[in-house]
Amino acid sequence: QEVAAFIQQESSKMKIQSSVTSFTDKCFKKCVSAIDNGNLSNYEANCMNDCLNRFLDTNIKIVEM
Amino acid sequence: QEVAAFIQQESSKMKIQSSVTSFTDKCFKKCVSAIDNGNLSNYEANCMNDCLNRFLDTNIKIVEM
Amino acid sequence: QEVAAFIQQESSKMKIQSSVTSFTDKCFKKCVSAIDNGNLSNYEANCMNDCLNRFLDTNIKIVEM
Amino acid sequence: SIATEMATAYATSLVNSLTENCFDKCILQPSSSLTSVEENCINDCASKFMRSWNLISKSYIARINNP
Amino acid sequence: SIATEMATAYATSLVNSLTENCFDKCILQPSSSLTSVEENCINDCASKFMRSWNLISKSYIARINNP
Amino acid sequence: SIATEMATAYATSLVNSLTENCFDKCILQPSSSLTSVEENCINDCASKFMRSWNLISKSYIARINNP
Repeated sequence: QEVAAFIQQESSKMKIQSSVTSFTDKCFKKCVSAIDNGNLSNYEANCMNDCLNRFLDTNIKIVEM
Repeated sequence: QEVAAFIQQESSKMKIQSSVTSFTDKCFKKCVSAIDNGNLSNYEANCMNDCLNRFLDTNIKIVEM
Repeated sequence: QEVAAFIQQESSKMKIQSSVTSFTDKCFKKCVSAIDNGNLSNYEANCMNDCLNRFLDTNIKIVEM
Repeated sequence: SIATEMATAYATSLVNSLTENCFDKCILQPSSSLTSVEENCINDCASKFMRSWNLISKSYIARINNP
Repeated sequence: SIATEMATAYATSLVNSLTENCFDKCILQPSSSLTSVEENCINDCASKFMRSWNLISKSYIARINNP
Repeated sequence: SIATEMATAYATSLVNSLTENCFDKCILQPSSSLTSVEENCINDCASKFMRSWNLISKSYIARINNP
């Protein structure tokens, strides 16, 4: 029982992390053009955040159609 | 026996559906440029059909080489 | 024991082949522009080789960070 | 059941492909909320995509049956 | 057998990659049948791709053995 | 253990995504060795990518908890 709960918890943690990697991959391509230094500019950080949230909005609209 | 046949049938249905999704993905990118309304224009419909069939021709040529 | 060794050996062969296919896919897109004949030009062959090795360098740098 | 699991896996990959394609076509510059232009575009895009899916499905099955 | 299954899975992914790359390079505007230009292009593309595969394979194995 | 295997699979996919993105952004024309410009670019790119990953992770979890 505890083992099953542990596996399920780990597995959903992994699903979230794998989604985060895939969103980062997509929004990094969209929001980061030049690599001038290792920090995120304000523009890039806002773009990443908007990119994630509009992607999730798009997903929700399509599921609810 | 019936269960095995059912699973195999369902499984080949799923393989076809997953191929259809992957072909649609590829040809949609190639044939649809502007989203002006929800219908497929004649041009887009012909392009989708030609895109699928030429993709399958390419696949056959490569397998037969 | 022998069966397990055989499976492991085959499985690592397959992993290498699947990596080779994925590197070829990536570097073919980068190095081959026009299809004028079936041979690799010197430029293309050098580019494929450099592309593979710089990709592996990038991978190593990132893992060691 | 196995059939349900396979159908779920399939539906997930269709929804993912729809979302990717319509996000790429409709959200060129993501802003702080979906604009009405973007919302209409997503609706039209999803409808165009599903019509394309049906067309490809018919053509593909026709070709499998008459190679 | 397991080895056959693995080899089949591997060959399928190679054929898929060949088909994707050569379709993208050779069929810019799909028409109602393959033209002879497109057919020649597919032949040359597949041959270029397989030569690339062999070159990458040799270089990769050389690098694994002498890191 | 299962948790270790899942964590390894996950780390592999993150490293793959980092490598792909930073190779694409930093190595425009591969040459016979990494230049110092390319090396700096890979460092900065990886750092930008990991900061992006952390930002997306926070925003995504916030959104899951307050849909």
